[in-house]
Amino acid sequence: MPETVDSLSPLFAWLVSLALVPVLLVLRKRPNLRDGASLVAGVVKLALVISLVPLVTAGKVVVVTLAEVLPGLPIQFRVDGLGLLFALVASGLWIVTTLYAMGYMRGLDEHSQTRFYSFFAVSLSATLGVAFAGNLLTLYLFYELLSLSTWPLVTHHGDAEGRSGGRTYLAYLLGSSIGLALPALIFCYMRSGGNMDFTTTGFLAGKVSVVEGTVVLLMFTYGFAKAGLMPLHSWLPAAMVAPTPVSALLHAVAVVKVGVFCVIRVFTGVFGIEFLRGIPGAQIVAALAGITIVVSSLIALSQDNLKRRLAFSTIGQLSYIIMGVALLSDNGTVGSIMHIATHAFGKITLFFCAGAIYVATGKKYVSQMGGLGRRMPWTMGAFLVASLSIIGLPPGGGAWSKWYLLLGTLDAGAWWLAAALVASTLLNIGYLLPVAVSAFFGKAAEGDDGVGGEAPLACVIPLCLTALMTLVWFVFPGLLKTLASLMT
Amino acid sequence: MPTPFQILLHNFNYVCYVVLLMIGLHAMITKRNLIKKLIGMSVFSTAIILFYVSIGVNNGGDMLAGHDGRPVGNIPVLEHGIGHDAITHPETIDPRRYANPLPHVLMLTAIVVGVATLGVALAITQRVFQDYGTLEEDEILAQLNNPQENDD
Amino acid sequence: MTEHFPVFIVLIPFFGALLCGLLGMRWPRVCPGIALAGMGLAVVVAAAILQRVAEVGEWSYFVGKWEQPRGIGIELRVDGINALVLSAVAVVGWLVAVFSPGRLGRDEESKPTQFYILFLLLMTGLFGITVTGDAFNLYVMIEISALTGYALLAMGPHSRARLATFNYLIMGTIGASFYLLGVGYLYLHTGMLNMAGIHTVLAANPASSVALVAFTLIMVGLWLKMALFPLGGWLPNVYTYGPPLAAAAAAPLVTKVTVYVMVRMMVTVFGWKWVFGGGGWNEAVVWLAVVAILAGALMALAAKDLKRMLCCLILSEVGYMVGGAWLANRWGMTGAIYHILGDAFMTLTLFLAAGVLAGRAAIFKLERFEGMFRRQPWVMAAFAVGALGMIGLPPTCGFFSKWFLIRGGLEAGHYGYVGALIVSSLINAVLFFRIFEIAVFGSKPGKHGYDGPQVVVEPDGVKAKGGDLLALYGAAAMVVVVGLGSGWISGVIQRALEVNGVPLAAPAVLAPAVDETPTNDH
Amino acid sequence: MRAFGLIIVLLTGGLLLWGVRDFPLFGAADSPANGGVVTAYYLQHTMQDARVPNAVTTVLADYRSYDTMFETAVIFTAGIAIFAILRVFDDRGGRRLRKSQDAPVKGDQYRIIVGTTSRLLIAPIQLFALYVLVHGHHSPGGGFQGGVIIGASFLLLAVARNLQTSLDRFPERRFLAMGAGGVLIYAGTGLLCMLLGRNFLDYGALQAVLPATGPEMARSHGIFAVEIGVAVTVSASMFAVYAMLASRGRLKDGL
Repeated sequence: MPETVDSLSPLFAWLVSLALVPVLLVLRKRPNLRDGASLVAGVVKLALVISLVPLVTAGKVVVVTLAEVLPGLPIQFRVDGLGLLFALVASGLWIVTTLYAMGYMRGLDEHSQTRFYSFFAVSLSATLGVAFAGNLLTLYLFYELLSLSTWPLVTHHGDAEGRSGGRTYLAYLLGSSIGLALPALIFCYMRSGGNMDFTTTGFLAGKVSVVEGTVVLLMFTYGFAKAGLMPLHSWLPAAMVAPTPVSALLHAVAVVKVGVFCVIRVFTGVFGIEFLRGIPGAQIVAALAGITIVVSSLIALSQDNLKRRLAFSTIGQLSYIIMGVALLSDNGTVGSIMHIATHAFGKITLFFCAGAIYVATGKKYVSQMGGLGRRMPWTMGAFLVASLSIIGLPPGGGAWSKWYLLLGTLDAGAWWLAAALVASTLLNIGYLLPVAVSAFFGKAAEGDDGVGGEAPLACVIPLCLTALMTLVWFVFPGLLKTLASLMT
Repeated sequence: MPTPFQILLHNFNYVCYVVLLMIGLHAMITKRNLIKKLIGMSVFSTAIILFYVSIGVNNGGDMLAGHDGRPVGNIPVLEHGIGHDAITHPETIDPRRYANPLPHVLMLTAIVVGVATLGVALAITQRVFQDYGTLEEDEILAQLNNPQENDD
Repeated sequence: MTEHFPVFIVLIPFFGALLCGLLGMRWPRVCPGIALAGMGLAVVVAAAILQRVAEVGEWSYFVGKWEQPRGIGIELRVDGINALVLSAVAVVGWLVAVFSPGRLGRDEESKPTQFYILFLLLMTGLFGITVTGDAFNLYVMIEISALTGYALLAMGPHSRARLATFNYLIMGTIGASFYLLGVGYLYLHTGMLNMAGIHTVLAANPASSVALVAFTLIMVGLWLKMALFPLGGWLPNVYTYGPPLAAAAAAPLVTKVTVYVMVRMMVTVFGWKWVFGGGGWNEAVVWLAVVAILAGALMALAAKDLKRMLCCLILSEVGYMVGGAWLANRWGMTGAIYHILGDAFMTLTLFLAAGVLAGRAAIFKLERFEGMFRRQPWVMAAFAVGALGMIGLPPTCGFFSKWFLIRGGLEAGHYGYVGALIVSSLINAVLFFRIFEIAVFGSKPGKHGYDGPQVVVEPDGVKAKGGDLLALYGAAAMVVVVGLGSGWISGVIQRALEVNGVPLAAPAVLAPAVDETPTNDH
Repeated sequence: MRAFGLIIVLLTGGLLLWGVRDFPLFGAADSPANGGVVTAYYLQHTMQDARVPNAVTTVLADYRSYDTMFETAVIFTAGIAIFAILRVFDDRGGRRLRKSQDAPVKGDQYRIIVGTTSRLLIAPIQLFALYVLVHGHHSPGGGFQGGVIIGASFLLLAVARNLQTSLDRFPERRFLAMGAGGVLIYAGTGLLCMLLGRNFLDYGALQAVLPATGPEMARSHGIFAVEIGVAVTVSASMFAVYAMLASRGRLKDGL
């Protein structure tokens, strides 16, 4: 058992964005000050999370208890490699997204921005809560909090389309979490005899029969529907009605990654890799993930609306991560954890570009985007770089994670999963590169009046930054690799 | 073992109480007039009082008369003659010679509660009559369903 | 002075009511003061009792010092279970007392003094029910709380309130009389009225049809008074058309305390072995509870106005508690008792919010929530906390009661009950998010960038004043506090249940009904 | 609806009759209720403990006095409840009769007979009521019965003459105060015992207050004080209920 260190910094990191909400409410009359406050909070949060890196990389686990609720089951934070990596990604991208949101919201003169930013901050603290969660109860608590705090963001526009999207969003997420995850959670509490802390070997290992293990594993995988495993995936395209900053951070980074993060926690922390080798559960999940990868990539190919195409691409990429863990091989686990980071940066750039195009030219559909590259060189350049990373070609950071995933499938001897991986990579090329290529070399689509140059600077800088980061991950994968390998 | 019929014959009080209870319950459930429901409620309460009191009846077992010749099973008030020695050594009093006082105390409460409930029910019935002009539940419901007087 | 606390807690509201009776006619303004001070003192005393019982485990107080032989006088017995219920009732009472001055003027026509006398007598009855250890005295206290309930609910301005209260009176009297009959049968069979006394005699010779009929009568009577689904037809009309203040006082307490009485009967009077020793017919009761849960949830879905929806949710919650209690294992019973506390505060929060929003109107259509987050943000925030409790989201007590109940259900292997709990939570989610959507975005879907309806001047639900907000936020805070304190609370309950011989899991084969574990008469 | 009611009634009736099968025989002296320890103690110790030969009064006001206190509270609640439901304060409707004059009522010709007999009867009735109240220790009687008879005497006056005449003698403010006052006497006695160091409603403690009385006689006097409280409340509430119901809450031109 890694020795634990007691320090309050995870608590402060979690509190920063919560404390931001009253500040935002006070400053609602002065937008500049309000947005400045968000940026400052983002920087402080990232700094606090980075301060944990030296501790965790030295193999220690940082623990802080919020509330002693049930005997042996407190609401407690235990920061380990996986949690820290996800926290770094989330808080890092929060700063970038806040910057981007300022540009986007002002560009479109959106309404009730204070409500938007405050719920944004609350959902970030919920995401951090899940990342740092020390036991299954705390994880479930912040998972539910995240569903609630993101609902107003999804229905931000308040029009009929926004509200129906919100309804589907809640129906899937609350329905699956209360319907599947809660009974499974209580079953674990019953079997585990009261202590549900995540241990490296899993607190349920050996305490549950083969059939029960498989059923509970499947209930958790589908209970945490944010992981977007088919058939519980259609809330994600429905949530695309939200403004782009929401789609960018939440549906490329925070919300979906929380779902996958919880699944990884269930695999590693609740059951433990060794125990799962004994039961067929992992193979079933891996198969489901494989199917999801291929099917979602095919659907993405046919989507004309850029955001919906990216949404289905996200569903596919998430299933990479699930499959990586379900392979139960070290390389697979490392690959999937690294993929969390690389995919986050890649996909958030693509969403930023989609938003920038919409702000600059009002175009939503790929067919209209011919010849945009000449008018929006930076945006489309970043789109190209990010696409490389998502596809997994060398200059992009995604290459490493896909490489380890591929190694993982070969280690586990699941050759048909390797085939699925390769096939979906080809499909990725199919639905991402044409967009960039037609933007630079294709002719302008008819009816395109050629109006509108680059998006506002506040939009372009963040997307270039994140595109740059995808290249950085390719050159210096060291940090990701160490954090990921802590878990094996 | 006495046959069930003999038991019923001997425990005739309890059979009466069940019959009375059922008459009251039937009236309360099926009668549509509010006052008839209340009459049913009174019969219901009276039946319970009959049951409790018949628990406390004590015919002194086989003793027809006490060892001093006086009748058994009478009202639970100690006669004057035995005042002093009842104080010094209470065990001389033979409880079988008196009725059981406890059910009577309990039924004093039940009667009071019955009166109180009946009073409140009659008050409510009077207000209902003032508002709807009728005591038949069907007519009241009819008035409610076509609301010429709204309730907001 | 502290050793008189068990009777002292009942006397505080009692003397308060009598003082209001004497002084109220001439100085009506003194009554709110008496009520507030009285209930505040009651909360302090209840907390002291809870604190001592948590250590000592059980506290008997003999009124009039008639201890030997047992059963002569009336014994007040406080153990882990009713100490908690006592504290919950006291806090809810205090919050309603805080809520009442501002709200009183319009609703109770022009008789504030009578309202306070009846309210304090209602609290006396509820404290009496919770504290008493004598079966017949329990009947008297049930009648006091019932009578005051009828009067409070019939006092309202709406004519339909009186018809609904009349039906409530009839059903309530049938219920109370069945309970009285049951106690009579028990007295006939055991010769005792004291609960512990009955228990010892019943444990000695359990197999008799008189005890079985007594149990059936008591259970049917209590189910009728707690409005378990098929018998609960009276509840929705009474609390919808009744005056909001009376509904806020009665709704969170009366049904919950009756559930406590059922638990007391099952655990202390008849004893766990007697109740669950026989065949599997406790399964049937849990299926009855499942029907109650689902029916309540569906009726709430169909309800068009707020208060009727909340009443149907009460029917559903009663199903939670009855189902939990009859799962025949300690986790289910812990969940049921914990839910009594949690649900009292959740229902109070929702009814207080409904009282403020609806004002005098009995019918508050859901469309009138239009833009309510903008008009009354503070009230809606408290309403949201209550709603999250009902849905059962983690920090609130609703989650933890479902936590214990589902665990009880899983251990008893009663998947129907677990399924019903989950389905009703989902339906609650739909119910309340439907309201949130209307409250934030307005009932008619606007165009893109629509920001909810403009601020509409309050029709007649008066803007929340100081007293209302304090009560509302007290209730909402208690919903979370009971949630976070669930560890300590469930500990107290488990110890109390252990002493009363409630096994952890349902014993597959029951030992023959020999005189079981030493009963707790010291 | 009728068939449904019939089914329920037959079902419950069958259950209860099936229960009668195991009842102890009617009037059996050795049944758990009659032959039990509790009953024997009551009958044997009523004189020793409280010097009251009437066992029912001792059980009512001493052994289970907590029960009876709340029973009195039930009557007080009934009075307040009916007041709250029915009482109407606005003076529209209902003319106020001249002060205690004989109103020209239909069937006036019988007035003389009814008026004089009622005037003759009321005083003895009230005197008898006090006897019943006081003699509760030695013969069936006590607070409830005495209180009801006093209430009935005022009802007789109201029926014989008109509500206004009895309201003049027993006005609203007084019977509301007496309703609460009676229960306060009862609970106050109990509180006094508590203040004197013994448990609530343990009249033995009253010996410290009463001159030259042992604990048993103190108990007897305690019982008597409690009975007075009950009589006060019962009479006030019974009359209040009648006055409210008869005049539809206006307390003016009643029955």
